[in-house]
Amino acid sequence: MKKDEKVSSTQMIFLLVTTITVTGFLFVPSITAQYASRDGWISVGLAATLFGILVALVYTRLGLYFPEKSVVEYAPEIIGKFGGRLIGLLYIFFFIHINAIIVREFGDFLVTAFLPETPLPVFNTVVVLLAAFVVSNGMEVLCRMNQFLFPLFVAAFVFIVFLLTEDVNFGNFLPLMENGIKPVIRGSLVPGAWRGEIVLILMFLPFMNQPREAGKTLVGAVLLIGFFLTLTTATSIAVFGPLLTQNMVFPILELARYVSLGRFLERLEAVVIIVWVAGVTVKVAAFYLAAVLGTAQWLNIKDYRPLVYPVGLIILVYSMALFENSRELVDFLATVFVPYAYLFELGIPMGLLAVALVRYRGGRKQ
Amino acid sequence: MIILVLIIVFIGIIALETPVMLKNRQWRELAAFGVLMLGAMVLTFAQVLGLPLPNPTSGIEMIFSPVADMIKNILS
Amino acid sequence: MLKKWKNIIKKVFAKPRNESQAIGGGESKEPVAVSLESNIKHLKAVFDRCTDVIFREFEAAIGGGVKTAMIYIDGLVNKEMLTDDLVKALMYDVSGINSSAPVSDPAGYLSRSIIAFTEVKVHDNMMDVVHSLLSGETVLFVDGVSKAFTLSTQDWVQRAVTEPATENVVRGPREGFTENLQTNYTLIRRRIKSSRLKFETMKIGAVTKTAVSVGYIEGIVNNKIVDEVKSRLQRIDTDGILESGYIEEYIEDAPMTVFPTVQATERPDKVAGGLLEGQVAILVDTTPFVLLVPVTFPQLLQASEDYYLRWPFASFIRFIRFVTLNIALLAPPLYIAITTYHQEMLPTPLLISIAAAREGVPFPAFVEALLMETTFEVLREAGVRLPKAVGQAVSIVGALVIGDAAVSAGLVSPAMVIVVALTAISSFSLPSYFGAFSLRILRFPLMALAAALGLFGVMAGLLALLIHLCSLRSFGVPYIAPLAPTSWRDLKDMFFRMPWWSMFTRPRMTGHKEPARQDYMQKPRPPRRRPGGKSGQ
Amino acid sequence: MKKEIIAVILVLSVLLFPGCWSRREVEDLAIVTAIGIDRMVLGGQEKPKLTVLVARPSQLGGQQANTSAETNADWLVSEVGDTLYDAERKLYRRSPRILRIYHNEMVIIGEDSARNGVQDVFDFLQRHKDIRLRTWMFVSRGDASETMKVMPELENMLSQEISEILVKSMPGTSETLAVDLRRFSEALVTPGWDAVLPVIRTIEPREPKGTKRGEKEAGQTIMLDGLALFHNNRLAGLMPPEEVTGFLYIIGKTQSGTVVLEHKTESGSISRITVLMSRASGEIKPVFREGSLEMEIKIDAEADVVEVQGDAAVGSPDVIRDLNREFSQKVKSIAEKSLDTAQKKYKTDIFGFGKTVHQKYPDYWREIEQEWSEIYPEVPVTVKVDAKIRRTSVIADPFQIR
Repeated sequence: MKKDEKVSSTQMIFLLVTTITVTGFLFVPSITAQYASRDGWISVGLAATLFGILVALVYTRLGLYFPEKSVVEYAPEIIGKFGGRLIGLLYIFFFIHINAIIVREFGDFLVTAFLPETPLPVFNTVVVLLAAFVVSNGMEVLCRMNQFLFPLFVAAFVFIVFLLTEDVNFGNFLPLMENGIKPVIRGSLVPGAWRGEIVLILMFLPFMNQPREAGKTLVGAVLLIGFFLTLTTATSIAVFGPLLTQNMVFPILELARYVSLGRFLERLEAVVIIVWVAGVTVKVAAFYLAAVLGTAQWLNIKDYRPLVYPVGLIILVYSMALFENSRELVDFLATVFVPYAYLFELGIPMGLLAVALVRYRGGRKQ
Repeated sequence: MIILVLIIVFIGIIALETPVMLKNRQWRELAAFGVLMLGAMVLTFAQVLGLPLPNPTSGIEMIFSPVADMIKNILS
Repeated sequence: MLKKWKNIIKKVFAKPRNESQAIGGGESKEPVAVSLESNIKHLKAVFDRCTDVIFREFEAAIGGGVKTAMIYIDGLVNKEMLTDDLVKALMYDVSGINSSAPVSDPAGYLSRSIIAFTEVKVHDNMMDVVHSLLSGETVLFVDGVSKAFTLSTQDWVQRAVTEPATENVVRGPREGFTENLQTNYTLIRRRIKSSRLKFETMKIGAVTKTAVSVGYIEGIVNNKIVDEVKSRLQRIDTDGILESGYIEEYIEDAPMTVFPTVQATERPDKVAGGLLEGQVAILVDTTPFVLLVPVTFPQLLQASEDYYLRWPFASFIRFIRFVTLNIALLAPPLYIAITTYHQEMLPTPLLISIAAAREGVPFPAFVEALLMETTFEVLREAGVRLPKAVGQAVSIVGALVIGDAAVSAGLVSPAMVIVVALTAISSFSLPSYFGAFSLRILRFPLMALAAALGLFGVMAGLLALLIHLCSLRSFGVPYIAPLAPTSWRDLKDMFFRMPWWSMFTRPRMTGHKEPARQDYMQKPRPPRRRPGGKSGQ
Repeated sequence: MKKEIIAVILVLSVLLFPGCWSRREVEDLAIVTAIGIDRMVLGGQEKPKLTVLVARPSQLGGQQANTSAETNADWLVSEVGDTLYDAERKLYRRSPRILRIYHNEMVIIGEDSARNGVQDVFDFLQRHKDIRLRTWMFVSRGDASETMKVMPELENMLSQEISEILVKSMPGTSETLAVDLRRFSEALVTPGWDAVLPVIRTIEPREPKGTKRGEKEAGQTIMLDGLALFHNNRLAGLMPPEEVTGFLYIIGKTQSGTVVLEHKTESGSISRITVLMSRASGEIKPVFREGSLEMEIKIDAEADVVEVQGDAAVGSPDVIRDLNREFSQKVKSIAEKSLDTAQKKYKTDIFGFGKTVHQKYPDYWREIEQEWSEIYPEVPVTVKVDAKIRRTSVIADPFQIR
C-alpha cells in the first residue's frame, strides 16, 4: 500500500469540499426545496451542518485510534475478525455503489442539459477512464489536481452568484419557518446525507501528514461545504422563489443560464458544465480510490494498481444498469438514499466507536 | 460490433496489467485481478446483451424504504 | 517469453563496444618511452592517416643540444604562442641559463625553468598523452626523458559572445553562452563570485569524450538533487554527445511526455538566477544551451527579463503571458467546440456574423481549423529553416497570401483566420521556445476532441492533461510545484512578480536548505524629513 | 508512463470512434429570434399555432451584407400542431436548416390564446431546454402571427426592434413593465400574486412607411401599449399605458416618465407644468385596523421640472412647495386609478397584495388563502404619497416675453 504518499490537511479539506459540493450544488437545492420550501437554506445551512459536525467528530475520534490504518483494516481489530471483515466488505460495496450513482448523475446531467443526442455510455466511459487515470497515479496526484482546480471552482461559483445579486429578492425567504420546524428537518436529511460523504476520511485518514489535525480538517470541510451549498440554495430561492426552484431539476444550471451582464455575457451554463465535469472527475476518482484501496486492503494485497481497471468496469456497468430513468435516480436520492447513507455515514462508525471506547478505555496498546 | 470492441478492450487491459504482476511474482494480486476482471467481464456482457443484472439498488430499496417511509411519517 | 525477447533485443542493440578500438589504439596504458624515436613512432601509429596532427622535431639548446619533438593538432592550438614561447625558448635558450651545463633532472628543469607556460602537465603514459593531444594541448617529448609534457595551448576558432538567439530581452544583459565550455564557466563565474559555486566535470561519450559539467552552489542546492544528477549523467553510455539535447533525453524523469522536464537556456543570467534558487546547471561543451534542473512548469513561463523590469510591469506581463498561454492552447479547440456544439454561448449578433461568414465554406469547422493550423505550422517551419534574411519575409508573405487567398476563394472563413493568427501570435509570446512546442502539439488532439464532443471533449482533454501534469516530476520536484502542492509564499513569484524586497525566501522546492534569500524590511522608505524641506531645523 | 499513453489513446479512440452526435455547423442552423404562440380552430379542434422569426445570416453581418429591401432580414414561418412542441417539429418540414431556439429573445402570446389560459404554454416554455428564463414575454393584441408580420423600422430584425423598445426606450416613459419568463412564472405559481405582461400591438402610422418617403404606402409598425393583466392563468383585461404608470409607482418600478401638473398662479391663470420623474419607490404594507385587513401603500417620488406652459414662477421655493402638494395629489390619483382598474374592475392581484400578507401574517394567510380571490377586491387600500420636486432644470422662472 502506498502509504508513503502524504497530503496536507489543506489538500484534504479541498478534496472533501470538491467531492461533496460538486454533486450537492446540483441536486440539493431542488430536493431540499421540495420539502422545506423557502426555508431550504436553513435546512442546508444549519441542520445539515450540525449533522456534518457530529459525524466529523465521530470519524476523528474513531480514526485517531488507528491513524495509520483505514476502516477496512481496523474494523476487524475492534469488533473481531468476522464482523470486521463484513464491515469492510460493506464499505467497499458502499463506495462502489455510490460511485456508480455519481457516474450516473454525471451522465444524466450532461445528456439532459448539454448534449442530448450523445448516448449516456460515452459520458460515463470518459469520466471513469479519467478517474482511472487519476487513481492509478495515486492519492497525491488526486489531491494536487484538485488543489489546482479548486480555486477555479470557487471563482466560477462566486462569479455566477455575484452576477445574480441584481436579481436577488430577499422577500422570497419570508415567512420564516411557516410550517414549523418539521419540514426544515425533513429537508435537511438529504443535504445531511451528502455532507456525510466525508465518510471518505475513514479510508483517507492514513494519507494525512498530520492525522492529529483530522478533527479541525473535517470540521473546516463541513463548514465550507455548508457555506457553498447554503449559498447555492439561498441564491436559487432568492432569485426564482421556492415554487420554481422545487420544480426545476437543476436550479444551479438555471441560475447560470439566467445570468446576464449587459446582454453580452449571457448563457453561462457552460461554466457550470466545465466546473461540473472537472469536479465530478475528482469526486468519482476519490470514491474510486477509496473502493480500490479498500478492496486491496480487504484482500490483503500490497499494490492496488491491478485492481483499478476491473473495479472501474464494474462501476461503469452499474452506472448504466442501476436506474431506468432520470426520475428514479432523483427519487432514490430523495428517499431511500437517506437511511442507506446514514447507516454507513453514522450508524456503523458510531457502533465501531462505541465498541472502541469500551475496549480501549485505558488507551490503546500500541 | 460492440462485443468485438469490448473484447479488444478486455484483452488490452489484461495485456497491460498481467506482465507486470507476472514479472514481480505478485500471485495474490494476480488472483485478485483475475477474479475481479472475470466478474467485470461477466457484468459487462450481461449489460450489453440485455441480460438481467443483479441490481443492488432494488435490494437497498427493499431494506430501506420502510425506514424512509417512517421518516416521512414522523416529519410530515 | 519476455526474457527471450529481452535477450534478443540485447543482442541486436547492445553490441559490446571496445573503447580502445573506438579511440584508435592509444588506449593501452603503455608508459612513455625513454627514446624519442619510439614515442614518435607510437604516436604516428596512433594517428595514422590523421593529416591534421603535426609532428615537429628539433634540437633544444639545453644540455648541449637535446632532440625534442613537439606534437599538436593543427587548428586546435595557438601557433604563435607555440613559436614564441616554446620553440624559441628551447632553440635559442632565451632564459640565458648556462645551456651547456649538464642537467640532473631534465624533466623538472624543463618544466620549472624553460617552458614559459602557465599550465604544464607531466604524463608518463601514452593514453593520457593521446587524450591531451586530442583536447588541443601540445605534447613535448624530450629524448632521454621518459615523460611527456603537455602544454595548454588550446586556441581554436570560436564564436564571440553574442546575444542569444532564442531568448531576447529589452532590458538585461545581452550576453549569451557560446560553444566553448571555458567561456561559459567565465560567464557564470563573473556573475557569482563565490567559492561555493562548484563545477564538477566529467567526460561523456565513448568517442566524443564531451566535457559535461555540473554546476551548483553548495549550501543552497539540495545535495540529493546534485547526487541524482551526477548518477544519472554517469549512467549515460553512448558514442557521442553533440548537444545538450542528447543529455536532456537521457536524464529526464518522464521520457514519454511532451512537456520539457529539463530547462534549456542560452542566458547566463538565467542560469545564475537558477543556481541562486537552488537549481543545478549542466553545461555541455560545444553547445551554448545549458540545462537547468529541476524545473517546474510555471518556470517555463518566466523570462529572465521579468526580474529586471519594475515589478508592476513584470506582473502585468506575466498576466498577459498566462492569457496567451491559454489562447495558444485553447483558441482553436474552443472555436470548434463553440461554433459546432454550443452556439448558444455566443452573443446573437456574433453568432449571426459567424454564420454569415461561414456560408459557402465547404469544410466543417474542424477540417477548416486543421487546414489552417497545419498551414501555419508548415510556414513557421519553413521560416526557421530558410536563411535568416529571407525567412521572416517568406513566412509573413506566405501567411498573408495564403490567408487572404483562402478567404477570398471561400475555402476558409475569416473568423477562422483570425483565430489561427491569434493562436500563432500567442504562442510566440511565450518566453520558453521549448515549452511552447508542447502547446503546439497538444493543440491538435484537443481540436479533435472538440470536434468529437464539444466543450465536454475539450474539458476531458484538459483534465487528462492536468492529471498528467500533476503526475510529472522533475528530479523529485512536482512539475506544477508552487500551484499544487501550493506554497503560498512561492506564489509571489508565479502569477505576479512581487517586488524583490518582498521575496524573502528561495523557492521551497529547490532552495529549502538555506531558505532565506535576503533580510526583511528592505522596502525603500522615504526619509523622515526631506533634506531640503522647510520643516527641518 | 506507458500506461498513461495507452490510456490517452484509449480515451481519444473511444471519443473519436463514433463521435459527433450533436455536431451542427453554424451555417446549418436556423436561429430563431422570436416565437409567437396562437390558438386556432382547425377541423373543429382547438390547436396551437407556433410562429417563429428566423434570422437570415446572409442578410445581416458578414462582408457582403447588402441589406437591400429585397429580402427580409428575418424569415417568418408558422405551423399548426397538436401541441406546441409538435408544432415546433412540424416547422422542420419547411426549414432547410435546423431550428435552434436558444437565441430566442421573446415569446409573444396571442390575445386569444392568453384569454384561454396559459397553463399549456407555460409548461412548454419551462420544460423546453433551449428557452431561457430571461426571455421577454408579451401579449399581442390580436394574433401573434399577425403582429409578427410587421417590418421593423430602424433595426434589422423585428425581435431586435421590439426588445430595444422594451428595454431601452420604454423606461423613459414608465408606461410598461419589462417582464421576463422568470417573473411571469413566479407570478403565475405564487399564491396571492397575479401576472402581468406588456401588450404589443401594431398600429398604422400616419407617417409614410417604408423606403420611399414620398409616396405614402399602407404599412404597419409596432408599439407597446400598456399591460395585460392575468387572473390565475387567464388574461383578465388590459390596462392602458397611463394607468400602468400608477401600477409601477405602487410596485416601485418607476424609472422615468412625465407627469403634467396644473398650477393656479397668483394671477389666476393656470400653468401646465411638466415634471420628469427621477426617482420613485413604492412599498406595500398589510396592516390590521380594527381586526380587518387593510393595505397601506406608500410612494416616494422625486422629479424635476422640465417644462412650464404659463407663468408659474417655479424658481420660488414657495411655488415648489405648492407644486409638491399638487404633485403628490396627482401621483396618488394615478395610483388609485390603476388600483381601481386592477382591483375592482378585473379583480386581479397584480400588486402581490396576497404575497405581502403571506410574508407578514403567515398564520392569517393560511386561513384566508382559499378565499383570497373573493376577499381581494374588497380590501381597503390607502395610498400615501410623498412627492417632491428637486430641481428646475437649467433655467429657473419662465421667461417673460414682452
